[in-house]
Amino acid sequence: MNFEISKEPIQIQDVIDKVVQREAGAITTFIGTVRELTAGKKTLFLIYEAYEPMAVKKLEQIGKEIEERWSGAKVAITHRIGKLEITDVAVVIAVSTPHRADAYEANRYAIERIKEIVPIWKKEHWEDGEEWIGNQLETVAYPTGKPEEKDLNE
Amino acid sequence: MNFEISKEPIQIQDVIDKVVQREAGAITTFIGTVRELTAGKKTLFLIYEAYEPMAVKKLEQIGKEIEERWSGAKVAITHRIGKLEITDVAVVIAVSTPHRADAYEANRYAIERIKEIVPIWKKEHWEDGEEWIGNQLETVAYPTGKPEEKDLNE
Amino acid sequence: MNKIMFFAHLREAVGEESISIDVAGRSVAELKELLANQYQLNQLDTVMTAINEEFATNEEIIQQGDIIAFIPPVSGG
Amino acid sequence: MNKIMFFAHLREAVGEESISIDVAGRSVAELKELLANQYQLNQLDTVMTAINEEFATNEEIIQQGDIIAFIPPVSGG
Repeated sequence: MNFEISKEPIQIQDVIDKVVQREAGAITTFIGTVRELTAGKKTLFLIYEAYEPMAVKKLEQIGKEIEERWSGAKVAITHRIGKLEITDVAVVIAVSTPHRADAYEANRYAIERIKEIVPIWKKEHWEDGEEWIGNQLETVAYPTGKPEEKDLNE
Repeated sequence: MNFEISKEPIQIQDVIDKVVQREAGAITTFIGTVRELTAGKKTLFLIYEAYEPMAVKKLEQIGKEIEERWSGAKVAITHRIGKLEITDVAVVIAVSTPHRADAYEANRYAIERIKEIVPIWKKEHWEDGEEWIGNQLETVAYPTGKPEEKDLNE
Repeated sequence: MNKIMFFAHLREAVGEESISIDVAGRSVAELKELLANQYQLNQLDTVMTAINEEFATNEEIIQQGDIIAFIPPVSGG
Repeated sequence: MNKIMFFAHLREAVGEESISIDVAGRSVAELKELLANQYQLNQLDTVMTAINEEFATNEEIIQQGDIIAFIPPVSGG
Protein backbone atom coordinates (compact mmCIF):
# COMPACT_ATOMS: atom_id res chain seq x y z
CA MET A 1 0.00 0.00 0.00
CA ASN A 2 2.04 2.91 -1.30
CA PHE A 3 -0.83 5.39 -0.93
CA GLU A 4 -2.39 5.86 2.46
CA ILE A 5 -4.51 8.08 4.67
CA SER A 6 -3.34 7.73 8.26
CA LYS A 7 -4.90 8.65 11.58
CA GLU A 8 -1.55 8.04 13.33
CA PRO A 9 1.69 10.05 13.09
CA ILE A 10 3.52 9.26 9.85
CA GLN A 11 6.79 7.35 10.08
CA ILE A 12 8.87 9.07 7.40
CA GLN A 13 11.32 6.19 7.04
CA ASP A 14 8.45 3.77 6.33
CA VAL A 15 7.33 5.90 3.39
CA ILE A 16 10.89 6.13 2.06
CA ASP A 17 11.37 2.37 2.37
CA LYS A 18 8.49 1.81 -0.07
CA VAL A 19 10.35 3.49 -2.95
CA VAL A 20 13.83 2.04 -2.47
CA GLN A 21 14.92 0.28 -5.67
CA ARG A 22 18.22 -0.94 -7.09
CA GLU A 23 17.66 1.19 -10.20
CA ALA A 24 17.33 4.42 -8.18
CA GLY A 25 20.13 6.90 -7.68
CA ALA A 26 17.92 9.48 -6.04
CA ILE A 27 15.04 9.61 -3.60
CA THR A 28 13.36 12.91 -2.82
CA THR A 29 10.87 13.42 -0.06
CA PHE A 30 8.47 16.23 0.60
CA ILE A 31 7.35 16.57 4.20
CA GLY A 32 4.52 19.00 4.77
CA THR A 33 4.58 20.32 8.33
CA VAL A 34 2.16 22.50 10.27
CA ARG A 35 3.53 26.05 10.24
CA GLU A 36 2.84 28.36 13.14
CA LEU A 37 2.41 31.61 11.20
CA THR A 38 0.41 32.10 8.02
CA ALA A 39 0.15 35.68 6.77
CA GLY A 40 1.09 36.88 10.25
CA LYS A 41 -1.70 34.92 11.94
CA LYS A 42 -0.83 32.39 14.64
CA THR A 43 -2.17 28.88 14.14
CA LEU A 44 -2.91 26.87 17.30
CA PHE A 45 -3.64 23.56 15.59
CA LEU A 46 -5.20 22.08 12.45
CA ILE A 47 -7.86 19.48 11.80
CA TYR A 48 -7.51 17.48 8.58
CA GLU A 49 -10.52 15.64 7.20
CA ALA A 50 -10.62 13.35 4.15
CA TYR A 51 -13.09 11.48 2.00
CA GLU A 52 -10.90 8.50 2.66
CA PRO A 53 -11.61 5.91 -0.06
CA MET A 54 -11.63 8.57 -2.77
CA ALA A 55 -8.52 10.26 -1.35
CA VAL A 56 -6.62 6.97 -1.57
CA LYS A 57 -7.83 6.47 -5.16
CA LYS A 58 -6.69 9.97 -6.10
CA LEU A 59 -3.28 9.47 -4.49
CA GLU A 60 -2.96 6.26 -6.50
CA GLN A 61 -3.91 8.18 -9.63
CA ILE A 62 -1.14 10.71 -8.95
CA GLY A 63 1.31 7.83 -8.53
CA LYS A 64 0.27 6.41 -11.91
CA GLU A 65 0.55 9.79 -13.59
CA ILE A 66 4.10 10.13 -12.26
CA GLU A 67 5.15 6.63 -13.26
CA GLU A 68 3.89 7.29 -16.79
CA ARG A 69 5.57 10.67 -17.06
CA TRP A 70 8.93 9.95 -15.39
CA SER A 71 10.36 6.66 -16.55
CA GLY A 72 11.50 4.38 -13.74
CA ALA A 73 9.88 6.49 -11.01
CA LYS A 74 8.44 4.85 -7.90
CA VAL A 75 6.10 6.82 -5.62
CA ALA A 76 4.66 6.54 -2.10
CA ILE A 77 2.42 9.08 -0.37
CA THR A 78 0.90 9.10 3.11
CA HIS A 79 -1.39 11.89 4.26
CA ARG A 80 -2.39 12.23 7.86
CA ILE A 81 -5.83 13.26 9.11
CA GLY A 82 -7.16 14.33 12.51
CA LYS A 83 -5.74 16.95 14.84
CA LEU A 84 -2.21 18.20 14.12
CA GLU A 85 -0.05 20.50 16.23
CA ILE A 86 2.64 22.93 15.06
CA THR A 87 5.58 21.08 13.37
CA ASP A 88 3.52 17.87 13.05
CA VAL A 89 3.86 16.10 9.72
CA ALA A 90 0.73 16.32 7.55
CA VAL A 91 1.99 14.61 4.41
CA VAL A 92 5.04 12.67 3.21
CA ILE A 93 5.73 12.16 -0.50
CA ALA A 94 8.65 9.92 -1.48
CA VAL A 95 9.78 9.53 -5.09
CA SER A 96 12.71 7.48 -6.35
CA THR A 97 14.12 7.75 -9.86
CA PRO A 98 17.32 6.70 -11.63
CA HIS A 99 18.46 10.34 -11.95
CA ARG A 100 18.07 13.23 -9.55
CA ALA A 101 16.46 15.90 -11.73
CA ASP A 102 13.43 13.63 -12.22
CA ALA A 103 13.15 12.92 -8.50
CA TYR A 104 12.78 16.64 -7.73
CA GLU A 105 10.37 17.34 -10.59
CA ALA A 106 8.15 14.33 -10.01
CA ASN A 107 7.96 15.07 -6.29
CA ARG A 108 6.98 18.66 -6.93
CA TYR A 109 4.32 17.46 -9.36
CA ALA A 110 2.87 15.18 -6.66
CA ILE A 111 2.33 17.94 -4.08
CA GLU A 112 0.79 20.27 -6.66
CA ARG A 113 -1.61 17.54 -7.78
CA ILE A 114 -2.55 16.72 -4.18
CA LYS A 115 -3.60 20.32 -3.78
CA GLU A 116 -5.77 20.03 -6.90
CA ILE A 117 -7.57 16.71 -6.83
CA VAL A 118 -7.28 14.84 -3.51
CA PRO A 119 -10.37 15.25 -1.29
CA ILE A 120 -8.66 16.37 1.91
CA TRP A 121 -9.50 19.56 3.80
CA LYS A 122 -7.88 21.41 6.65
CA LYS A 123 -9.50 23.57 9.26
CA GLU A 124 -7.24 26.18 10.83
CA HIS A 125 -7.75 27.00 14.47
CA TRP A 126 -6.52 30.39 15.68
CA GLU A 127 -6.88 32.12 19.02
CA ASP A 128 -9.82 34.12 17.67
CA GLY A 129 -11.58 31.60 15.50
CA GLU A 130 -11.48 28.72 13.06
CA GLU A 131 -12.05 28.20 9.38
CA TRP A 132 -12.07 25.51 6.71
CA ILE A 133 -9.29 26.50 4.32
CA GLY A 134 -10.10 26.62 0.64
CA ASN A 135 -13.81 26.98 1.20
CA GLN A 136 -14.27 30.67 0.57
CA LEU A 137 -11.02 31.66 -1.05
CA GLU A 138 -12.65 30.84 -4.39
CA THR A 139 -9.32 31.13 -6.11
CA VAL A 140 -10.25 27.82 -7.68
CA ALA A 141 -13.67 27.76 -9.28
CA TYR A 142 -15.00 24.89 -11.31
CA PRO A 143 -17.71 26.42 -13.54
CA THR A 144 -18.55 22.98 -14.92
CA GLY A 145 -18.71 21.50 -11.46
CA LYS A 146 -15.63 19.37 -12.08
CA PRO A 147 -11.87 19.79 -12.42
CA GLU A 148 -10.02 19.70 -15.77
CA GLU A 149 -10.48 16.74 -18.10
CA LYS A 150 -7.03 15.36 -17.20
CA ASP A 151 -8.11 15.17 -13.59
CA LEU A 152 -10.73 12.63 -14.47
CA ASN A 153 -8.44 10.15 -16.20
CA GLU A 154 -7.09 7.36 -14.17
CA MET B 1 26.41 19.81 13.89
CA ASN B 2 24.19 20.20 10.84
CA PHE B 3 26.98 19.28 8.40
CA GLU B 4 28.68 15.94 8.79
CA ILE B 5 30.81 13.31 7.15
CA SER B 6 29.86 9.91 8.53
CA LYS B 7 31.53 6.52 8.43
CA GLU B 8 28.33 4.87 9.68
CA PRO B 9 25.00 4.41 7.87
CA ILE B 10 23.03 7.69 7.84
CA GLN B 11 19.85 7.85 9.91
CA ILE B 12 17.59 9.89 7.65
CA GLN B 13 15.22 10.91 10.45
CA ASP B 14 18.16 12.37 12.42
CA VAL B 15 19.04 14.66 9.52
CA ILE B 16 15.41 15.74 9.12
CA ASP B 17 15.10 16.45 12.86
CA LYS B 18 17.87 19.06 12.56
CA VAL B 19 15.80 21.29 10.27
CA VAL B 20 12.40 21.08 11.99
CA GLN B 21 11.21 24.59 12.86
CA ARG B 22 7.89 26.16 13.82
CA GLU B 23 8.21 28.59 10.91
CA ALA B 24 8.51 25.78 8.34
CA GLY B 25 5.64 24.51 6.25
CA ALA B 26 7.84 22.31 4.08
CA ILE B 27 10.84 20.05 4.46
CA THR B 28 12.42 18.46 1.42
CA THR B 29 15.03 15.77 1.55
CA PHE B 30 17.34 14.47 -1.11
CA ILE B 31 18.63 10.96 -0.52
CA GLY B 32 21.39 9.87 -2.85
CA THR B 33 21.45 6.08 -3.15
CA VAL B 34 23.89 3.71 -4.84
CA ARG B 35 22.38 2.71 -8.20
CA GLU B 36 23.15 -0.69 -9.66
CA LEU B 37 23.33 0.31 -13.33
CA THR B 38 25.14 3.31 -14.78
CA ALA B 39 25.20 3.52 -18.57
CA GLY B 40 24.39 -0.18 -18.73
CA LYS B 41 27.33 -1.16 -16.54
CA LYS B 42 26.70 -3.09 -13.32
CA THR B 43 28.14 -1.59 -10.16
CA LEU B 44 29.13 -4.05 -7.42
CA PHE B 45 29.89 -1.46 -4.73
CA LEU B 46 31.36 2.01 -4.24
CA ILE B 47 34.06 3.47 -2.06
CA TYR B 48 33.64 7.09 -1.00
CA GLU B 49 36.64 9.04 0.24
CA ALA B 50 36.68 12.60 1.61
CA TYR B 51 39.10 15.29 2.67
CA GLU B 52 37.07 15.38 5.85
CA PRO B 53 37.74 18.72 7.56
CA MET B 54 37.53 20.61 4.28
CA ALA B 55 34.43 18.67 3.19
CA VAL B 56 32.65 19.69 6.40
CA LYS B 57 33.68 23.32 5.82
CA LYS B 58 32.37 23.24 2.28
CA LEU B 59 29.06 21.68 3.37
CA GLU B 60 28.77 24.48 5.94
CA GLN B 61 29.47 27.01 3.19
CA ILE B 62 26.64 25.54 1.08
CA GLY B 63 24.34 25.83 4.09
CA LYS B 64 25.26 29.50 4.50
CA GLU B 65 24.74 30.18 0.80
CA ILE B 66 21.26 28.68 1.02
CA GLU B 67 20.29 30.54 4.18
CA GLU B 68 21.35 33.80 2.53
CA ARG B 69 19.54 33.09 -0.70
CA TRP B 70 16.29 31.55 0.62
CA SER B 71 14.93 33.49 3.55
CA GLY B 72 14.04 31.36 6.57
CA ALA B 73 15.71 28.24 5.19
CA LYS B 74 17.37 25.75 7.52
CA VAL B 75 19.75 23.12 6.13
CA ALA B 76 21.39 19.87 7.27
CA ILE B 77 23.61 17.60 5.19
CA THR B 78 25.30 14.31 6.04
CA HIS B 79 27.53 12.52 3.53
CA ARG B 80 28.70 9.01 4.13
CA ILE B 81 32.16 7.68 3.29
CA GLY B 82 33.62 4.17 3.12
CA LYS B 83 32.23 1.14 1.31
CA LEU B 84 28.62 1.36 0.11
CA GLU B 85 26.49 -1.39 -1.42
CA ILE B 86 23.65 -1.03 -3.94
CA THR B 87 20.69 0.98 -2.46
CA ASP B 88 22.85 2.25 0.43
CA VAL B 89 22.41 5.93 1.25
CA ALA B 90 25.42 8.08 0.28
CA VAL B 91 24.06 11.51 1.14
CA VAL B 92 21.04 13.07 2.84
CA ILE B 93 20.17 16.75 2.36
CA ALA B 94 17.30 18.19 4.41
CA VAL B 95 16.00 21.72 3.86
CA SER B 96 13.10 23.38 5.65
CA THR B 97 11.48 26.63 4.53
CA PRO B 98 8.25 28.47 5.21
CA HIS B 99 6.94 27.73 1.69
CA ARG B 100 7.34 24.66 -0.46
CA ALA B 101 8.74 26.10 -3.71
CA ASP B 102 11.81 27.30 -1.82
CA ALA B 103 12.32 23.93 -0.14
CA TYR B 104 12.59 22.19 -3.52
CA GLU B 105 14.81 24.84 -5.10
CA ALA B 106 17.18 25.19 -2.17
CA ASN B 107 17.53 21.43 -1.87
CA ARG B 108 18.34 21.10 -5.56
CA TYR B 109 20.91 23.86 -5.19
CA ALA B 110 22.59 21.95 -2.37
CA ILE B 111 23.15 18.75 -4.34
CA GLU B 112 24.46 20.64 -7.37
CA ARG B 113 26.91 22.57 -5.17
CA ILE B 114 28.06 19.36 -3.45
CA LYS B 115 29.00 18.04 -6.88
CA GLU B 116 30.99 21.20 -7.55
CA ILE B 117 32.93 22.10 -4.45
CA VAL B 118 32.88 19.42 -1.74
CA PRO B 119 36.06 17.30 -1.68
CA ILE B 120 34.49 13.84 -1.79
CA TRP B 121 35.29 11.20 -4.38
CA LYS B 122 33.76 7.89 -5.32
CA LYS B 123 35.41 4.85 -6.78
CA GLU B 124 33.15 2.53 -8.73
CA HIS B 125 33.82 -1.18 -8.55
CA TRP B 126 32.52 -3.33 -11.40
CA GLU B 127 32.98 -7.01 -12.20
CA ASP B 128 35.76 -6.14 -14.62
CA GLY B 129 37.50 -3.27 -12.89
CA GLU B 130 37.39 -0.15 -10.78
CA GLU B 131 37.80 3.55 -11.31
CA TRP B 132 37.76 6.86 -9.47
CA ILE B 133 34.83 8.78 -10.92
CA GLY B 134 35.47 12.30 -12.09
CA ASN B 135 39.19 11.78 -12.47
CA GLN B 136 39.49 11.37 -16.20
CA LEU B 137 36.12 12.55 -17.45
CA GLU B 138 37.62 16.04 -17.61
CA THR B 139 34.20 17.51 -18.16
CA VAL B 140 35.18 19.98 -15.48
CA ALA B 141 38.51 21.65 -16.02
CA TYR B 142 39.86 24.47 -13.89
CA PRO B 143 42.39 26.27 -16.06
CA THR B 144 43.27 28.57 -13.19
CA GLY B 145 43.65 25.65 -10.82
CA LYS B 146 40.61 26.71 -8.81
CA PRO B 147 36.83 26.79 -9.14
CA GLU B 148 34.87 29.97 -9.92
CA GLU B 149 35.25 33.02 -7.73
CA LYS B 150 31.87 32.42 -6.03
CA ASP B 151 33.12 29.01 -4.92
CA LEU B 152 35.74 30.68 -2.80
CA ASN B 153 33.45 32.98 -0.85
CA GLU B 154 32.25 31.80 2.46
CA MET C 1 -31.92 5.37 -2.69
CA ASN C 2 -28.80 7.49 -2.87
CA LYS C 3 -26.31 8.40 -0.19
CA ILE C 4 -25.25 12.06 -0.32
CA MET C 5 -22.02 12.89 1.53
CA PHE C 6 -20.80 16.26 2.80
CA PHE C 7 -17.34 17.41 3.89
CA ALA C 8 -15.61 20.36 5.53
CA HIS C 9 -17.73 23.55 5.67
CA LEU C 10 -20.58 21.85 3.80
CA ARG C 11 -20.85 19.21 6.49
CA GLU C 12 -21.15 21.96 9.09
CA ALA C 13 -23.69 23.89 7.02
CA VAL C 14 -25.85 20.81 6.46
CA GLY C 15 -25.32 19.48 9.96
CA GLU C 16 -24.97 15.89 8.72
CA GLU C 17 -22.11 13.74 7.40
CA SER C 18 -24.52 12.22 4.92
CA ILE C 19 -28.18 11.96 4.07
CA SER C 20 -30.21 9.35 2.17
CA ILE C 21 -32.61 10.48 -0.52
CA ASP C 22 -33.79 9.07 -3.83
CA VAL C 23 -32.46 11.25 -6.64
CA ALA C 24 -32.03 8.58 -9.34
CA GLY C 25 -32.74 10.04 -12.77
CA ARG C 26 -31.82 13.57 -11.78
CA SER C 27 -28.68 15.39 -12.90
CA VAL C 28 -25.96 16.55 -10.55
CA ALA C 29 -27.00 20.15 -11.26
CA GLU C 30 -30.58 19.36 -10.23
CA LEU C 31 -29.40 17.73 -7.02
CA LYS C 32 -27.24 20.78 -6.23
CA GLU C 33 -30.22 23.08 -6.72
CA LEU C 34 -32.40 20.90 -4.53
CA LEU C 35 -29.83 20.87 -1.71
CA ALA C 36 -29.05 24.58 -2.07
CA ASN C 37 -32.72 25.37 -1.43
CA GLN C 38 -33.20 22.84 1.33
CA TYR C 39 -30.07 23.80 3.34
CA GLN C 40 -29.54 27.43 2.28
CA LEU C 41 -26.16 26.55 0.69
CA ASN C 42 -24.84 29.27 -1.58
CA GLN C 43 -21.36 28.04 -2.44
CA LEU C 44 -22.21 24.98 -4.49
CA ASP C 45 -20.82 26.58 -7.67
CA THR C 46 -17.28 26.12 -6.43
CA VAL C 47 -17.96 22.62 -5.17
CA MET C 48 -16.94 19.56 -7.17
CA THR C 49 -19.05 16.45 -7.22
CA ALA C 50 -18.00 12.81 -7.05
CA ILE C 51 -20.21 9.90 -8.04
CA ASN C 52 -18.97 6.60 -6.61
CA GLU C 53 -15.60 8.19 -5.75
CA GLU C 54 -14.93 9.64 -9.21
CA PHE C 55 -15.32 13.28 -10.24
CA ALA C 56 -18.50 13.92 -12.24
CA THR C 57 -19.87 16.82 -14.27
CA ASN C 58 -22.98 18.82 -13.49
CA GLU C 59 -24.71 17.13 -16.45
CA GLU C 60 -24.22 13.58 -15.26
CA ILE C 61 -27.43 11.65 -14.45
CA ILE C 62 -27.54 9.94 -11.08
CA GLN C 63 -28.31 6.21 -11.05
CA GLN C 64 -30.08 4.12 -8.45
CA GLY C 65 -27.65 3.35 -5.62
CA ASP C 66 -25.02 5.91 -6.65
CA ILE C 67 -23.09 7.48 -3.80
CA ILE C 68 -22.75 11.24 -4.31
CA ALA C 69 -20.12 13.30 -2.53
CA PHE C 70 -19.74 17.07 -2.64
CA ILE C 71 -16.09 18.09 -2.65
CA PRO C 72 -15.35 21.70 -1.65
CA PRO C 73 -12.04 23.13 -2.94
CA VAL C 74 -9.45 20.88 -1.33
CA SER C 75 -6.71 22.00 1.05
CA GLY C 76 -4.58 18.94 1.75
CA GLY C 77 -0.79 18.83 1.54
CA MET D 1 57.91 22.18 6.31
CA ASN D 2 54.68 21.66 4.39
CA LYS D 3 52.30 18.74 4.36
CA ILE D 4 51.10 17.83 0.86
CA MET D 5 47.92 15.69 0.75
CA PHE D 6 46.64 13.50 -2.08
CA PHE D 7 43.20 12.01 -2.71
CA ALA D 8 41.45 9.54 -5.02
CA HIS D 9 43.46 8.63 -8.15
CA LEU D 10 46.27 11.01 -7.15
CA ARG D 11 46.76 9.13 -3.91
CA GLU D 12 47.10 5.89 -5.87
CA ALA D 13 49.46 7.46 -8.40
CA VAL D 14 51.72 8.93 -5.70
CA GLY D 15 51.42 5.90 -3.44
CA GLU D 16 51.11 8.08 -0.33
CA GLU D 17 48.27 9.81 1.51
CA SER D 18 50.62 12.71 2.19
CA ILE D 19 54.23 13.75 2.03
CA SER D 20 56.26 16.36 3.91
CA ILE D 21 58.47 18.74 1.96
CA ASP D 22 59.56 22.33 2.36
CA VAL D 23 57.99 24.40 -0.42
CA ALA D 24 57.53 27.70 1.43
CA GLY D 25 58.01 30.64 -0.95
CA ARG D 26 57.00 28.68 -4.02
CA SER D 27 53.75 29.13 -5.92
CA VAL D 28 51.11 26.45 -6.24
CA ALA D 29 51.97 26.19 -9.94
CA GLU D 30 55.62 25.55 -9.09
CA LEU D 31 54.66 22.86 -6.60
CA LYS D 32 52.45 21.20 -9.21
CA GLU D 33 55.30 21.14 -11.69
CA LEU D 34 57.67 19.71 -9.12
CA LEU D 35 55.26 16.91 -8.18
CA ALA D 36 54.32 16.22 -11.81
CA ASN D 37 57.97 15.53 -12.58
CA GLN D 38 58.68 13.57 -9.43
CA TYR D 39 55.65 11.24 -9.65
CA GLN D 40 54.90 11.26 -13.39
CA LEU D 41 51.50 12.90 -12.81
CA ASN D 42 49.95 14.31 -15.97
CA GLN D 43 46.50 15.34 -14.85
CA LEU D 44 47.37 18.18 -12.51
CA ASP D 45 45.76 20.73 -14.86
CA THR D 46 42.31 19.55 -13.89
CA VAL D 47 43.17 19.31 -10.22
CA MET D 48 42.16 22.03 -7.77
CA THR D 49 44.36 23.03 -4.90
CA ALA D 50 43.48 23.81 -1.31
CA ILE D 51 45.74 25.64 1.11
CA ASN D 52 44.70 25.12 4.72
CA GLU D 53 41.32 23.74 3.61
CA GLU D 54 40.42 26.63 1.31
CA PHE D 55 40.61 26.66 -2.49
CA ALA D 56 43.65 28.52 -3.80
CA THR D 57 44.81 29.73 -7.21
CA ASN D 58 47.89 28.55 -9.08
CA GLU D 59 49.52 31.91 -8.36
CA GLU D 60 49.24 31.73 -4.58
CA ILE D 61 52.56 31.61 -2.68
CA ILE D 62 52.90 28.83 -0.12
CA GLN D 63 53.81 29.87 3.42
CA GLN D 64 55.79 28.01 6.05
CA GLY D 65 53.52 25.40 7.68
CA ASP D 66 50.76 25.58 5.07
CA ILE D 67 48.92 22.34 4.42
CA ILE D 68 48.42 21.79 0.71
CA ALA D 69 45.80 19.40 -0.65
CA PHE D 70 45.27 18.46 -4.28
CA ILE D 71 41.60 18.05 -5.08
CA PRO D 72 40.77 16.07 -8.23
CA PRO D 73 37.36 16.79 -9.78
CA VAL D 74 34.94 15.75 -7.06
CA SER D 75 32.27 13.06 -7.34
CA GLY D 76 30.31 13.13 -4.10
CA GLY D 77 26.55 13.20 -3.83
